[in-house]
Amino acid sequence: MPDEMLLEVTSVSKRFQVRGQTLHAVENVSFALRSGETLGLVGESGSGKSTLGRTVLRLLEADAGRVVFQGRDLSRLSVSELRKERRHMQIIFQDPLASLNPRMTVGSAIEDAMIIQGIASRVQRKMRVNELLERVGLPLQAADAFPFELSGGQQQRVGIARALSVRPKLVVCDEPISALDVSIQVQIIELLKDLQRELQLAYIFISHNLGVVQHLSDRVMVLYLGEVVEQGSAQDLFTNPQHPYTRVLLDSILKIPSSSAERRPLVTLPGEIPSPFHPPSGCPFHPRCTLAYERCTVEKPILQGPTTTHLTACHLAETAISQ
Amino acid sequence: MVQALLTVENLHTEFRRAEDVIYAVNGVSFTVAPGETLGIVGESGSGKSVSVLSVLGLLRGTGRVTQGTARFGSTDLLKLKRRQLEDIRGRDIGVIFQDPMTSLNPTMRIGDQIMEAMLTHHFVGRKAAYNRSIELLEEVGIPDPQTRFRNYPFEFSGGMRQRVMIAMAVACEPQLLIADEPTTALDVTVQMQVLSLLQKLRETRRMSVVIITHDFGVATNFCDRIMVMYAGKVMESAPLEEFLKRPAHPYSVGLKSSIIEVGQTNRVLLPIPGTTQQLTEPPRSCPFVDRCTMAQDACRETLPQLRQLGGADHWVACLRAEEVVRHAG
Amino acid sequence: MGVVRFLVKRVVSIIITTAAIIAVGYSLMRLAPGSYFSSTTIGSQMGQLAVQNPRLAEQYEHMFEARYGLNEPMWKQIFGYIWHLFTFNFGNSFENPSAPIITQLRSAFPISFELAFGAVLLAVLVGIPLGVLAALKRNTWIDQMLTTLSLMGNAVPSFVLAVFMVLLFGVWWQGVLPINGWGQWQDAVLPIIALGLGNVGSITRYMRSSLIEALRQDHIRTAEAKGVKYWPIIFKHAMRNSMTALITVVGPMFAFSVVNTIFVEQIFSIPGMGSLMAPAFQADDYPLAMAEIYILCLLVMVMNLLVDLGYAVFDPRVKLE
Amino acid sequence: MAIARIAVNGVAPARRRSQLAMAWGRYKKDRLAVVGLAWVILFLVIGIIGPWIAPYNYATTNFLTANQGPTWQHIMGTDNLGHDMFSEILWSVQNALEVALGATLISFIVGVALGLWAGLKGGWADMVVMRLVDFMFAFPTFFMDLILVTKFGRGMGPILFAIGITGWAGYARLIRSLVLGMRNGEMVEAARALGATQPHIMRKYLFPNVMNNMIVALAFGIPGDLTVMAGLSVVGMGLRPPLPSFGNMIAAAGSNMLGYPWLMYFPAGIFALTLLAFLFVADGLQEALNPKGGF
Repeated sequence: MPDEMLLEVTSVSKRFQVRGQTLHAVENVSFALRSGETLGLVGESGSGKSTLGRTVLRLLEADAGRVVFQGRDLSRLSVSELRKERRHMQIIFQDPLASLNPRMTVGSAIEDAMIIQGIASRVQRKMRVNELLERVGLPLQAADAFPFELSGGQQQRVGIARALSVRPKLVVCDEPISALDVSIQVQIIELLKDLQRELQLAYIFISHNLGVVQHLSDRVMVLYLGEVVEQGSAQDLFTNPQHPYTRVLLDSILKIPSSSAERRPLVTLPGEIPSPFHPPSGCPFHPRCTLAYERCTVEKPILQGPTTTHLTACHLAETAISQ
Repeated sequence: MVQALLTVENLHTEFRRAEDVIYAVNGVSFTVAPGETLGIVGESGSGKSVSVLSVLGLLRGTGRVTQGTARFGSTDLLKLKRRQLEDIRGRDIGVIFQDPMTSLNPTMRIGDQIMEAMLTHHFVGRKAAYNRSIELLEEVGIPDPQTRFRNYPFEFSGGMRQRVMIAMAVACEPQLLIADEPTTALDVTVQMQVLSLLQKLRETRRMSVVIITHDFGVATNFCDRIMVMYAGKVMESAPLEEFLKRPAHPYSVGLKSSIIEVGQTNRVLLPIPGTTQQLTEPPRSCPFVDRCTMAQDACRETLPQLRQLGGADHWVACLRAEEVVRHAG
Repeated sequence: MGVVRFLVKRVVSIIITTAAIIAVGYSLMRLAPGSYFSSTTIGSQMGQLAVQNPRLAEQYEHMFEARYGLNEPMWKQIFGYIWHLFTFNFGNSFENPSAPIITQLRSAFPISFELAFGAVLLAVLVGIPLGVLAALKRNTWIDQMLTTLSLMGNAVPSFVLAVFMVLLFGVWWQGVLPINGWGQWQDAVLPIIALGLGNVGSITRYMRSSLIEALRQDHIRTAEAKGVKYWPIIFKHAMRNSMTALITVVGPMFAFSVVNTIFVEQIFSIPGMGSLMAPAFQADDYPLAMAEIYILCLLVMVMNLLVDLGYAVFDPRVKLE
Repeated sequence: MAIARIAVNGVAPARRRSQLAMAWGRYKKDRLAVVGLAWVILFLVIGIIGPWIAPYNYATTNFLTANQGPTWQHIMGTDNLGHDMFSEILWSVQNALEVALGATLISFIVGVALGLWAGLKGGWADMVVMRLVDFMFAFPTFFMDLILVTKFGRGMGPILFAIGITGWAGYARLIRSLVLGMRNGEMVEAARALGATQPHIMRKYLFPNVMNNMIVALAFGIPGDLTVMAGLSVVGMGLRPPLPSFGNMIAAAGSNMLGYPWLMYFPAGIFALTLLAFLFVADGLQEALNPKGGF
């Protein structure tokens, strides 16, 4: 079983020191991922989901925990070994324009990825650039354009083409659609889905858009202040949310009603996310939780569940279900 | 029919650039009735913000209104002198912007910024303005308003800043509140808080609200009327119920079905092909034609005008609207 | 508490920086080739003496070295020297051994300070309105003219301007304004203009661009949406924000002006620090030269400190660190 | 202002010019910058060939022709030692050019190296460099130039070295802040995610993006260094006569002004125009290379 896993993340933590204060960005997160699977990471700003994505790729060094990718512990790799390993794990960014070099044409940006990894000859690279452009739905002339000359959706397609050029097995998608228009979002989602099927890619899909996460993911993790509050299969988690925070998130979604009578009341949910510099004691969510009681303020709940696949970090998990 | 509060007719706005002209708004018309909430929905570049900012004289850079009228009560806002318009802005029409991070003056105490709105219009005296600012802060849900009055924007969270913006916008009891993407920069839980605050204020003050958003979820749960824009033109405009039941423009239908909601498992996605365009010449045919699955030759030859659909107050700019309604229904 | 800590930290850093400057300067002066006897007038007299009466010359030299502490080990000299300067005990100059340096500086320093301060003041008073005008009239001929003129003001060094002024008021408009000396207020007019014109250019350009930038900010649109009138928007919202940025250029500008007083004083024959400095350097009179450099550096650093304090007052976001 | 980007039927707008050509197109629009550039080129050419076309040697004194106004023989007149001013100016251009290029280049190289190092390495390297930069900014570096020149002599080499070695802090600070801004940005992160080596990131990602700013900084630095060089002369610590320099001529002219104003017109005028030309070029480059996009 474990040898089938593409990626195994065990108890990873990441902290930042900012002006003498410690920011707990990611605390004790574990998960595993197979080829062709998608893990959705959900959370509001400051929940540590982007940091987690980058820590998994060792773009940030973890402070604790282990990341095993294709059976190799990434933290044990030397700089040059890691560099080679990178062709198997890629990342797509939220702001494609910021992630592209403004002084490189689209073609050379994609080609540079292959140059860096020493893949293919000059001629082959050029051919592959064209192949990739076509595959992600860009016209061939786009190769000579500079990123700023493209629309946001097209820029994101370039980002995808570049990540794919090295034929990765794992792609971290860090909010790849949140900067895009709705009609373009769907195009990109479809593209990502097709590519996953074709290439057996594993995705870590980071987003605050729950609908999209449910649509794309096999399994989902909900993060709050750097900690996993709930994780499970997309189906379980969204139809039977256990953690009060997951419910709050789901309650905050404004669906399009089918008639004006079905509009949902705009209820106010208490509080805002506390500063990650001073996380609350006990359960991080307790100051905003309507169900919190004394135990929540002192004791940090551990991630557990009735089944091994659906875990919740809440003292009241069972009570919450019945309510 | 009640006298409309704001009537915009045939509005045209363009941006001059070094080498060309961007036609951002191309003949937009809409009305806002007293107490009504209008949701203007569209993607980036649809001209939804630009058309409203044009009316208020708040265009930046080279933006310029070339045509149209915007009657607010009995005055045409577009014909007013700068001073006259300044008297209306903030007093009769309040505005909230998207990014609460940058939309507040970073070097001014938030209390002073709220007071300024009232003092500028001599709405109340200085002492009264102070008391009212405290009340307003309390009303928009900022705890400990006396202390917070003296804080600077950087000492607030995003959601709190947006509350301050709202307090500022309603300080002079405007008849009309314009909210330009008021929740886009916020987290979902905070978005909910801000929307419910807006709803509360709208009800207690009976003001009209125009909310500009790209989010159908926000618009349909908050507004009485939905107006869909594309490429600087109104594609469709209908009361909420009508819009939900019988969307009549292929773009509206496409946009609505582009939204992936929780619970819709295994849904087949039908993306609208292509991308939004930036018009460098005025549109002569339907601007959506290249992305439309229902396009015909006629759509390429004429520029569809807004026309009334059926007996309802339902307006649409599509030659094949009837078919769209039938198809979707 | 923040202010006090900030002040303590900055004063300590000023002390360290000045000590370093003195140490570097002193060791360079002492270690580098060339003796302090080689080019001073004392040096030439010593040379004569050495021929006439070598013993006396040697004695004299020892006496001289003892007097200035030159026979001590180097590190001791440096530390002693740093201490002397910190206590404003500059000793006497080589060239003019009977006059303590401190008395010379005491009369020269206020003059240079007035000039430099006047130049910065002029720049602020003239540059800000011009910059605002250019920003508000941007892309018109007024803006074009102002930016070109300010670039020119920036380009031409103070000493070239000063020389032109001497020509102008010394030859063509003789008697309109005095072109040398110091005593009455008119004497300060031309030097301050020569010193300040470049600063005017800098401030005009800086003010223009920062005001344009400030007017582009989102919060300006918020103020407009509140109905705030045109001028209050410029003065209360935009200017305040661009002024904070302006403060950061005034500090370096003061330093720049202090250096330029040296040139301008030369040309207008004003008995300030500059007119003491040139001969001091030419004659290798390092006690005087170092004392001057020390005082001027100190002045610049103290002004920078004041500027930073002002910055914090204007911009609440700046935490003093 | 929510306005979408051009994307009619794909990409590739009609204008397919290189970025350099576009920059030149913008530069050309600034007439003063073009005039400035012409003057700078003339300055460069004279700096190279000046000594050959000079009618007299700079050191040739001729008391019979001292203090003459402009004549056909001496088109810019002569000074009190009978030096031909025209020749002096031609030689001065060469000296000025040596300083402008040499000293500025020293500062530039030192500054860029230290700035890059600080920005890329971070940590203690950054600390050390920034403390040094603070030190250099804390007091007027002109005084350090004075000390250095006093001790190492008033020749070309020491002056060039003194000005060069004290002027690096500005470049270092600029490049450090640029690099720092990018180092933590997504562009570099993307390159790192691809497995790019540090040198590769520097060469293909960082360097091309700081080039423009550095060119502009360099262009602004040259007139600054020329001014410092002349300033040394005004205090009497400039290039040791008889080596001619603008500063020496201007300083000398000050004392002879009333009788022989031409001694001032030409050197001061040409010097001022040269500085202006460099600044116009720098200003034009700034606009052309870093256009403020958008509306």
